[in-house]
Amino acid sequence: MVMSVFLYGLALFLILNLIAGLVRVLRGPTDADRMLAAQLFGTTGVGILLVLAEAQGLAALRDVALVFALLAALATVAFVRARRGPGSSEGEAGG
Amino acid sequence: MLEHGVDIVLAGSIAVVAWRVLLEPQLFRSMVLFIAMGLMLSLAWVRLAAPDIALAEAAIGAGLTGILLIRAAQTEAAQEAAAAAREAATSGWRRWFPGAGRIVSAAAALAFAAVLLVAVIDLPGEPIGLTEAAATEMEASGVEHPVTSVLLNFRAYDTWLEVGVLLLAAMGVLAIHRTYNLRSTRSEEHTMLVLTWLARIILPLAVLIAGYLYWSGTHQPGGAFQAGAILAAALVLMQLAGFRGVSGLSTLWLGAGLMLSFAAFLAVGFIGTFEGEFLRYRHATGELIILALELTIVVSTAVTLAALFAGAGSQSGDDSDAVRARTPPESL
Amino acid sequence: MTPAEVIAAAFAVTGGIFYLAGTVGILRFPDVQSRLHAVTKADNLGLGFLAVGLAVLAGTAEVAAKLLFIWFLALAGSATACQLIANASVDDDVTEREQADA
Amino acid sequence: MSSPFEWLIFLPFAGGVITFLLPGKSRPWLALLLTVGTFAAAWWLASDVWREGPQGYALGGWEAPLGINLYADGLSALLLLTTSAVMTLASFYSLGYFSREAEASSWTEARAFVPLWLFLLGSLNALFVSRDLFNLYVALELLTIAGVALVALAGGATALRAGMRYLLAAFLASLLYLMGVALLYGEFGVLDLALIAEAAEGGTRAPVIALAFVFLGLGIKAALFPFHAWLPHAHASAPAPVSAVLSALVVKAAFYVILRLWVDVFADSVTAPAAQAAGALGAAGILWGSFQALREQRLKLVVAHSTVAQVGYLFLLFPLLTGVGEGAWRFDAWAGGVYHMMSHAFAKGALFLAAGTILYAYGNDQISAMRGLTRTLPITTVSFGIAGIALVGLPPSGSFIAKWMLLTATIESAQWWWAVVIGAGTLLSGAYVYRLVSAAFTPDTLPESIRPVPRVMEYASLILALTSLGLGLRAAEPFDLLEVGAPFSMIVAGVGT
Repeated sequence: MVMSVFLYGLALFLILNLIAGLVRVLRGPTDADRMLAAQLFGTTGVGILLVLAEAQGLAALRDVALVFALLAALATVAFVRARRGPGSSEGEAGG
Repeated sequence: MLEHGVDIVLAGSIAVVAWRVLLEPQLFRSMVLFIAMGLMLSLAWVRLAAPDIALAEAAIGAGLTGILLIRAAQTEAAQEAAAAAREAATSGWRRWFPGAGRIVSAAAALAFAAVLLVAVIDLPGEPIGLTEAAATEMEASGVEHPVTSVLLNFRAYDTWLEVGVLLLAAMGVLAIHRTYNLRSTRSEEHTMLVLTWLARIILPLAVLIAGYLYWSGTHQPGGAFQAGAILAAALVLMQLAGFRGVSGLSTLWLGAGLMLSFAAFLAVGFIGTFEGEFLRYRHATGELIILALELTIVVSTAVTLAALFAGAGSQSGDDSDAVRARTPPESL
Repeated sequence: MTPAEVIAAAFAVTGGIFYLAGTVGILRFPDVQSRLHAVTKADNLGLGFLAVGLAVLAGTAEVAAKLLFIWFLALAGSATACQLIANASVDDDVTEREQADA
Repeated sequence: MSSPFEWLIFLPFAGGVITFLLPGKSRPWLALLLTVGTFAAAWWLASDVWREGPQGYALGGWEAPLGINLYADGLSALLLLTTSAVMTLASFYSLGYFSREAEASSWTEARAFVPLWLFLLGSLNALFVSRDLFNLYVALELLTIAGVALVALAGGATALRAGMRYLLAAFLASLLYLMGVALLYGEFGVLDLALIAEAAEGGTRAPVIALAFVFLGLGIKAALFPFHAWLPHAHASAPAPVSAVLSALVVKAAFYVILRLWVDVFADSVTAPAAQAAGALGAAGILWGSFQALREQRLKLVVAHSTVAQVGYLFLLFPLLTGVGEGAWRFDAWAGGVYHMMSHAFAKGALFLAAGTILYAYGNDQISAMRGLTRTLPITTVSFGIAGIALVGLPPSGSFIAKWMLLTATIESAQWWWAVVIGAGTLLSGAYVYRLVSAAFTPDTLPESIRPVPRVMEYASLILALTSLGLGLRAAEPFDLLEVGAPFSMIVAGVGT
């Protein structure tokens, strides 16, 4: 019982972390910052999934975490690869 | 108590992030928010105790959708379209009613949500459905996971046609780009060592994990589509790292990869008619057939999704067909 | 709470603190290069501690191995991704300087 | 393979796989062979239905509710026959249409075209024999994607944009339908139409919102006014054979699902006001579509707008069937509506093929450029005229019978306002058809260069046009077939219960 409350509390705390990270996506200022925030979501998301797997007693959720961990870097790779010419992906400041 | 806290925060933030995704004027910001939303949706499926869907959302949402969107958002055409949309939103009558479009769409969305809420509340309280029937017949289906027995046996016909939907999407994209040969697509330079390193690590692991999910699909959440999506992501990573991924396939092999699963279902269905009905395989061979069909789904899903990506990136091809496709004929 | 649960909770809380540090870092640090540390160091350590805590809680070698594997994957992914982002942001800086010179 | 259901599904899909994998000039011929084979299978099924009544089939040997069951009654059989007949003739047409050796693109077009074409045929067959709410969704998806890909095949910015719009509209529609299906499954716990119909009998369990989602989604796919905006450009920009089957069959497929659900499954759940609303939207579609068709300058766009109008007639069925008692007119209205679906399929197919021939020969399809058509393309002119007659609903065409039955039903059910709409629509369609025909008969100096047209193209549209005319001369058999498994019986109606 105590453990369950603790685990859900931890999950909630991590979700709030994730939401706080969204501020960086909005603020930028460069696209690289935003991509960095997305990378942070990946690591946090894996953590949340692992905690929920324990809390809900669903072992299959670890597989979901596994898939996230495996694929988390892909968006960043696409981002770096798709930049055409310097400066073209420069975001506007503020937000 | 706290689990409700998790659910409420999650649901609320999904709504807010979705709202921002729609209204964000800057394309790239919107895309990153969309990726974050995919993660949150996956968590929502987890909270609904639907690991099969959470897995699919993770494999497709985190892997392929993000890549496709980011690539699309960074093309010049997309930037121009976004600029034009911004322009349109502040010109004409909209200049006099700034935000009118938002208010209307917000009202429509809220009304829709309210209607949906009423409909869901109206549903019978006790869980009904075919869960029990599926559980009773599961033994005859050849596998031990109810989701798999529905997808690959009781409703294999639907799954077959869904495989067809995926296949048609790829055929459509290739037809639009007027090539069945992805070898002509632009390949990335082989310059980033880090990327090569990553691809070398991820590829074998992706094959391993896809194999694990494929195998576990017979008795626990997992399955062929998820495994295929992971392999597709790995193929795309190969391509991005400068290796020949799916675009190294010849026209014939590409076609065979795309068609494999659909054709396999067709063949199994055909053989089934000798025993009774189309797609009949409930006896001793059931499990073997299901495993074989799932394997074809893994391969075809991987090739199809990777080909969608490679096809979508083939816009810079310089053959005359592609040029013709971009120049509108005088009339149609 | 059993002693194992206490140990697990301690690890998990430590992990949570690192996550918090990562979030503070990405919000408060002044530029991309500094913010990279938030992801590469703080969050990955957070995940590591969390994984150890959960492994203790689960108590089987099988789950522990899987958790460690997941952590390793996350490390490899974010290390590469951050290196790539760092490269990209350095390119950006160079371009800005060139533009300023011109 | 001892059941026609198996052949109807197997043939086109197997053809799609084979023509995609095996290159060769014989590809279009193979497609033709398979459409003819599918027609034979449809004929087989129709004769089974005729002799033995409605047919069923349990896929994989799993009976509903767990498995998916197929079903065919007179309505399905007629639509299957119409589908394979129109597609067979359009396949003939495409033999000529894609044989443009001079253009490098023709090969890629034909190569992409044939597999997609056969997949489209397969998904239409799958849809018309489905008896499962979710399976219908899958069939609709397959149909939509094949349709969008075929539109985009024309190449060029216009076609791509039109295809994209089509895709987005159809996607929204699919999501609405799927949401409704999910809610219906939550309500009834089964997906099989017959089982749902049993549970919904008496109208005590009428999930109004779910039905609204389902019908709204299907209404968008059927291009019901005001959700029709995606249609004209999508249908007008596609290659000619594709335009023909999109207007003749694909739009009708979505309407078929509405009809099936409305009269067979949820007959007791739908209300009279809903029926009047559907009729009103249909009426608005008739007037708006006809009006737009009158204003367009391009031939294919005229024909496409006319589809919006003709779909409108179909929706007039619902006020004539729902909430107006049990009179004899209900069979009239129902059979008239179905007959209109068929007749319009042949007429519109013929018109689009003829328009494609003109575009092929002249290089553009401006109405003003059609002058002198009687001399350059006499057969095409004739098929244009005949299809025009069928479209307007003049005797002896099938549309004439259909409209006559609809009119009778409006008078007998004392809903004269729908008769006014039908009359106005007929006059308007007469006007736009006259506009086209008179342009064709205006003698003028011939254009300098006309590309020679393969004969097969001209004859394909002529046969389609003649079929739409023939439907008016031989109506007895189709009506008898239509009565097999029909929700409204002619005999019961005759007694006047």
